[in-house]
Amino acid sequence: MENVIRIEIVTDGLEMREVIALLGEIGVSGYTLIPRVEGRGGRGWQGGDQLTDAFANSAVMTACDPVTAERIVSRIRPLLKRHGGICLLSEARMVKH
Amino acid sequence: MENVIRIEIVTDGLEMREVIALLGEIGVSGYTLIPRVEGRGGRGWQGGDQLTDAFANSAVMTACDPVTAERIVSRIRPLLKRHGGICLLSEARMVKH
Amino acid sequence: MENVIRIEIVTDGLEMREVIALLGEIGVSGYTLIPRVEGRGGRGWQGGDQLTDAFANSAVMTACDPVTAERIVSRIRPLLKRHGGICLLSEARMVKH
Amino acid sequence: MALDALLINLLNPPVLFFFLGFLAVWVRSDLDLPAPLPKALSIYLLLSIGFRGGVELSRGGGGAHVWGTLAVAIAMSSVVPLLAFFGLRRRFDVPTAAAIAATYGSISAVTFIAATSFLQTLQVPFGGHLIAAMALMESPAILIGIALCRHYAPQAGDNGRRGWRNIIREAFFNGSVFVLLGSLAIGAITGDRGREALAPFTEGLFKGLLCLFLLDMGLVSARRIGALRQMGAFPIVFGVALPLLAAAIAIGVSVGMGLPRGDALLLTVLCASASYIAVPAVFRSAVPEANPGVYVPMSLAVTFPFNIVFGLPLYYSLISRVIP
Amino acid sequence: MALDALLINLLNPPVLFFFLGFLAVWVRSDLDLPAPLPKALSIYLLLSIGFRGGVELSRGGGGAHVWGTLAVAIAMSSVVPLLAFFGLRRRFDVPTAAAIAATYGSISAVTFIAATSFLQTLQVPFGGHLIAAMALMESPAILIGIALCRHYAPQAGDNGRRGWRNIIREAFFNGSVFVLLGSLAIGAITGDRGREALAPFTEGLFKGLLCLFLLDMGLVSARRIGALRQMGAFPIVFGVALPLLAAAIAIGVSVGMGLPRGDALLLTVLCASASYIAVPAVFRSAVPEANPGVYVPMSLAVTFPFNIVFGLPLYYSLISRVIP
Amino acid sequence: MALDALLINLLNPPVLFFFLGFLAVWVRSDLDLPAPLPKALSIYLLLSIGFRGGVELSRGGGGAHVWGTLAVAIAMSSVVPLLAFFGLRRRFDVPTAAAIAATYGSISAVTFIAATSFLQTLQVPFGGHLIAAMALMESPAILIGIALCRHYAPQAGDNGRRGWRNIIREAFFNGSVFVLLGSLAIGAITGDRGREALAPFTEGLFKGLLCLFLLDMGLVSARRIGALRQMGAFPIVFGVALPLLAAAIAIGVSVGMGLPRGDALLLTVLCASASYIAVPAVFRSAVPEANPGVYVPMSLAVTFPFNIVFGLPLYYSLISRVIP
Ligand SMILES: Nc1ncnc2c1ncn2[C@@H]1O[C@H](COP(=O)(O)O)[C@@H](O)[C@H]1O
Ligand SMILES: Nc1ncnc2c1ncn2[C@@H]1O[C@H](COP(=O)(O)O)[C@@H](O)[C@H]1O
Ligand SMILES: Nc1ncnc2c1ncn2[C@@H]1O[C@H](COP(=O)(O)O)[C@@H](O)[C@H]1O
Ligand code: NA
Ligand code: NA
Ligand code: NA
Repeated sequence: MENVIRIEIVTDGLEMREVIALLGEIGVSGYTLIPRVEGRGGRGWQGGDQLTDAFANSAVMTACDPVTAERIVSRIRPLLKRHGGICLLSEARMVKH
Repeated sequence: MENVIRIEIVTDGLEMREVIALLGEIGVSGYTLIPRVEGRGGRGWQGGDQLTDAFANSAVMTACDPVTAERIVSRIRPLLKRHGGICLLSEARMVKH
Repeated sequence: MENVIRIEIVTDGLEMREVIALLGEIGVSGYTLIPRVEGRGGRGWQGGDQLTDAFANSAVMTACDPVTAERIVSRIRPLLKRHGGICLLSEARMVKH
Repeated sequence: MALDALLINLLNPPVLFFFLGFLAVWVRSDLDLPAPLPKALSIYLLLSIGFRGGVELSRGGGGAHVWGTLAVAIAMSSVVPLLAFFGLRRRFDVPTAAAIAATYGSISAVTFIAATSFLQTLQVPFGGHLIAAMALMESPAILIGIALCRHYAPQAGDNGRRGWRNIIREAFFNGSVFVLLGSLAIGAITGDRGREALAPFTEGLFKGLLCLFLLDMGLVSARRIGALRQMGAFPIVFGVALPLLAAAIAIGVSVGMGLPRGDALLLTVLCASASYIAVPAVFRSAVPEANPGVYVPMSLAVTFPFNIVFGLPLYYSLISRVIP
Repeated sequence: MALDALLINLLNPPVLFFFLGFLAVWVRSDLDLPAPLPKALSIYLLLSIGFRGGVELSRGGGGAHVWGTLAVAIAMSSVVPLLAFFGLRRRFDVPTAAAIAATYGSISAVTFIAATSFLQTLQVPFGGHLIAAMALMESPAILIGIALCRHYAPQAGDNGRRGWRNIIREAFFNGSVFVLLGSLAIGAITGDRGREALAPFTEGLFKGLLCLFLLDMGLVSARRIGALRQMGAFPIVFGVALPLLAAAIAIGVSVGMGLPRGDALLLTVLCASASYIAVPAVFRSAVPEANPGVYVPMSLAVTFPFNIVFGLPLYYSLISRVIP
Repeated sequence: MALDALLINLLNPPVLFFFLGFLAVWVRSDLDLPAPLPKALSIYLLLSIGFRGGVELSRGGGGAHVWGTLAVAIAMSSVVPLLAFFGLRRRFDVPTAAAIAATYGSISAVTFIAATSFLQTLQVPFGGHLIAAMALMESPAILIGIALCRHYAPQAGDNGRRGWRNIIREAFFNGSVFVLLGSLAIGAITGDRGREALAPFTEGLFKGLLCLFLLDMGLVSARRIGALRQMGAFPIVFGVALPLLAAAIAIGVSVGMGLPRGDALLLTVLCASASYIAVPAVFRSAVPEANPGVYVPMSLAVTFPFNIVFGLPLYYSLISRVIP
C-alpha cells in the first residue's frame, strides 16, 4: 500500500472537461469521475435543469503523490475562482494492481 | 487551504430533503449531493425498484468547520435512527475560490 | 462515534458483482454503491460506450473496522490485478443509528 | 367459458411479455430495462389511460351509474383495508399490518390497464368514469392505513411529527394520481377534437408500450419472489384470498347496481388489485417501522401476477355468468 | 377574433399540459419527468420539425419569400439583442445585460413548435423555410451578446482565453442547432419518399410528445418563478414588453414583405421568443460573471409562458387583421 | 445496378442519420443521445424485429429452406471465427486474436435491421426465420472464441475459474439474445392477431427509431476512429476484407441452396457483420487480457460503417446478378 493524497474536486459540469485536461497535463496516473452531481454553494443551487447540462455539477476524484497534489491545487484554484466549486484534500492509502 | 471536516451522509432517498433542510438550518456553506446511490445495511438491500424512488439511497457530502460538524452529527443521529443510513466524518483540507 | 476505516473501491462495472460478493463473504455490515462512474487509468478511458455496460466503472464505499479492512485489501488485490481499478483506505469516524 | 377467457388472456401479447420478464429472471439473463425507462413508461400509461377516460367522459357516457360507481369505489377502498387490517393484526406488528391494509385498499394501475386491454380484445365497452374511479381509489386507503397505525401504535410512525397535511398532500398529489387526474381533466376538456390529435400517441402506441412495461413488471415481480421464501405460505395465501374476497364483494355490488359487464370487471379489478407504487412511497417515510420486505413482495410477487394471469379471466367469466 | 384565437389556443392539449405542469408545482406534487426524458423529447421535437421543414423545402414551396425571410430572420436576431442591451445597461452589470440581450435575440424552439401546432389546428399553412430561419436565428445573438460583453467589460468573461473559434463552434454546432439543421438537410434530400417512411414517427407522435414536453416545461418554468420574487417588477415587465416590441417589428416587416399569415406568425414568434437552452449553455462557460439567476427565469418563467398562452393568439389575431 | 443500389441506400433516411452522427463528431458538436436512450432504442429494435419475425414464422413462410438456413447460419458463425483466428494469430496475442475472431463470427443486429429496411425500400420480401438465424448466430462464436483462448493460452482468461456454465449462460441469455428470441416466440404465438394490436408500435415507429439509433451509432462509431490511428492499416484492411470473404462464402452457399434474394442478402449480412455488444460484454469479464482497444474499434469504426454504407448495396447487387 502506498500513501497518497486523495483529491476531490466538485465544479460546474461544463468545466469538467477543463479540469480533466488539467489533470492530464499535470500527469496524474488516473482519476474517477461522477458525471452528474447536484449541490449548493455560494452561487446557489445546481440541481440540473433538465433542459441543458448548464446547471449541474460534476465531481472528480484522483489519488496521487503529495507533489502532484500541490501542483493540482495551484492550477485548480483560478478555475474554481472563475466557475465556483471546491477542492478537498485528504490522506489515504492506495492499493493498486 | 483551510482545515475542514468532510462529512458524508448516506440515507434513504426520500429523506434527503429533510437532511438538506437540516444542513440549511445549521448553516453549512455548501454541500454536494449524489441523488441516487444503492446500498446494503441493516435494513437490507436498497437498489431502487425502478417503479418508485422508495428503495434507493442518496448521499450528501459537506465540508465544514469542526463546530458545525458537531452540530450536524447531533442533529442527524435521530434521523438515521428512524430511517437508517450512516454518517462518516474525516479530516480534510479545502481549497475554495 | 466509532473509529472506522473508510474503503473505496473503483473497478469495472461488470466486476462489481464479484466485489460485492466478496464484501458479503468477509462480512461487512454495509456498503454504498455508485453504480456508474467514469474514469481513466492504466487501462485507458472507461466512459461507458452507451451500447453496453462493458466500458464503465462502478464505485463502492464501505466503513468497517481495521481487521475487516485488512481482509478486504488482501482479497481485493488479485481482482484489481485482473480487471483494473483502485482501492483507497482512509481513517474516519462513523455515526450509525 | 372460464377456460376460454383464460386462454384469450394468456395469448395476449402483454401477458406473454410479462411471462418473458419472469423467465429472464428465472434463467438469470442480464436483461434489464435501463433506469428511467420504466418510470417514463408508467407516466405514459397513466397519461394515456387518463386522457382516454376524460374523452369518454366528455361524450357523456356512463349514464346513471357514474356517481354510484364512484361512490362504491371510494367505499370499497375504505372497507378493504379495514377488513385486511383486523385480519392481519395477530400475525404482524401494527405498522406492517397497516401497510398491508393500505396496499390492498389502494390499486394497481397496470392491472387496471391490462383489464382494459383484455376488454378491448373481447370488444366489450366500458365507461370512462371507471378511470376516475381508479384515481379516486389510490389515496383513501393510504390515509386509512396511516390512521390505523397512529391509533393502534401511537409511538410508531413519525410520532405525528409529519402533520396530516403533508400526508394528505403526498397521498392525493403524488405523481401518478396527479398525472391520471390531470390527463382525465384534459381529455374531458378537449374531447374528441383532442383525441384525434393525440390518438397515434395515446392509442396507437398503447398496447406496444404496455408490453414493454409488463416485460419490466415481470422482471421486478420475479425478483421479489425470493423475499417470499422466508415467509412461509401465509403471504401467498393472503395475497390470493384477499383479492378473491374483494372481487366477490365487488361483483355482488356490481350486480346489485346493474352495471354493464365492462364496468363491472374494471370495478372488480380495482378492488382486487394491490398497490406497489403509491403505498410504499408514502409509508417508507411516514411509517418506516412497517416492513417493506413484507408488504411489497405480497403485492408485487403474489397479487399482481395472480391478477394479471388468472384473476382477469376468472373475474370476467364469473361476471359474464351473473350479468347478462 | 382575438378572444376566439385565445380560446382555441387555451383548449389545445399541449397548452393544457403546460398548465398541468404549472399546477403540479403549485400544489407541490412530486411529479417529475425522470432525468434524460426531457432531453430526449427535445431531440425528438427538433428532429421532427427539422425533417418536416426539409421535406417542405424539397417541394420547392415558399417561393420568392424564402431568401428574404431568412435574411430578415438573421437581421432581427441581431437587432433585438442590441435593442435589449442598450435598454438594460443601466439596470444590470454588463455581463448580465449582455446575456439577457443574447437570450432575447435567440429563440425558443418549443414556442415555435407550439406555434406550428396552433397553425395546424387552424389549418393555416406555413413554409418549410421558416424552420431553417429558426435554426439560423439561434446562434448570431449569442455571438453578439459575447461581443458586447467583451467590448464593454473586457476584464469579464474568460479574459479572451477562450478564442472566438471555440465560441463560434459552441454557438453554431451545439446539439440542438445541429440536429435541427441536420434533419432539415435529410428531409430536403429524401423528400416525400423519406416522409412517407418516417411519418408515423415524425408526424404521428408529434403532438403527443409535444404535450409530454410541455408538461415538463410547465414544471421547469413554475420552479423558476420563485427566483423572480426577489427581483421586483422589472423582469416581468421587460419579459413581456420586449417580446411585444419584437413582435410588432416582425409583424410590420411581414406586412411589408407580403408574407402569408402562417409565415408571418412563425417569424413573429421567433423574434418574440427567448432562449433558455443554447444561451445559458454557452454563457455559463464563456461569461460566468453573467447572473443566470436573472436571465434564465426571465426567459423561462416570464416570456415562455406569456408567449405560449397569450402571445400566440394575440400575434395571430393582429396578423389576421393586417394580412388578408 | 450496383451504383443504383448504392444510391438507394445512401438516400435512405437511416443511413443519412448515421452520416449526421459521424459529422457531429467531426465538427465537434456537443450532440449526444443521453445515457439510457441508446440502450432503450436497441431493446425496442430487437423486440420489434423479433416480434415481426415471429409473426412471419406463424404464417408458415420460408418453406423448405427454413431448417437449412438455420443450419448454415450456425455453421457460418463457427467457421468465420476459426478462419479469423488462424489468420490473426501471428499479429496479435492469443486473447486478442480470439476476441477478434468471436467479434467477426457473431453478428450486428443493427446491420441486419438496416438490411431489412433496405429490402423494404426495394420491396423485396424475406423470411421470418432469418431473424431466428440472427438470434442463433450471436452466441456460438463467443463460445468458440473463448474455447480458442483457453486452448492456446490456458494461463489467460480467468484461469478457468469462471465455469463454462456461466459463460454459456452469458452467451445465450444475454439481454439482447433473450429479447430477440422471446419476442420471436411471442410473435409466433400471437401471430397476425397480435401483429395488428402492436403494429403502430412495432412497425409504425420502426424506421423513425432506427434513424435515431443510427444517429447514435454514427456518434459512437466516429468516436472510435481515433483509436484506429495508432494501429496502422491492418485493422482497416482486415475489417473490410473479412466481411467481403464471409459475404462471398455466404452468397455462394445461398446460390447453392437456392435461396430467394431477400433471404440471401440477410444471411450474407449476418455472416459479414461483426458484434460490438455481446462480444465485449462477455470478453471483458471472461478474458480481460484481450485488448478491447483493438477488437471494438475494428468492429464499430471499420466494419459497421463499411457494411451500412457500402456493404449492403454491394452484396445486394452481387446477389441480384447471381440469383434470378
Ligand atoms: N462546503 C461545501 N461542501 C461540499 N460541497 C460544496 C461546498 N461548497 C460548495 N460545494 C459544491 O461546489 C459547488 C459550487 O460551489 P459554489 O461555487 O460555492 O456555488 C456547489 O454546487 C456544491 O456542489
Ligand atoms: N458500513 C457501511 N458502509 C457504507 N455504507 C453503509 C454502511 N452501512 C450502511 N450503509 C449505507 O446506509 C444505507 C442504510 O443503512 P441501514 O440503515 O443499515 O440499512 C445502506 O443502504 C448503505 O447505503
Ligand atoms: N489514481 C487514480 N485515482 C482515482 N481513480 C483511479 C486512479 N487510477 C485508476 N482509477 C480508477 O480505476 C479505473 C481503472 O483503473 P486502471 O485499471 O488503472 O485502468 C479507472 O478507470 C479509474 O476510474
Ligand atoms: Na384494491
Ligand atoms: Na427572439
Ligand atoms: Na458475422
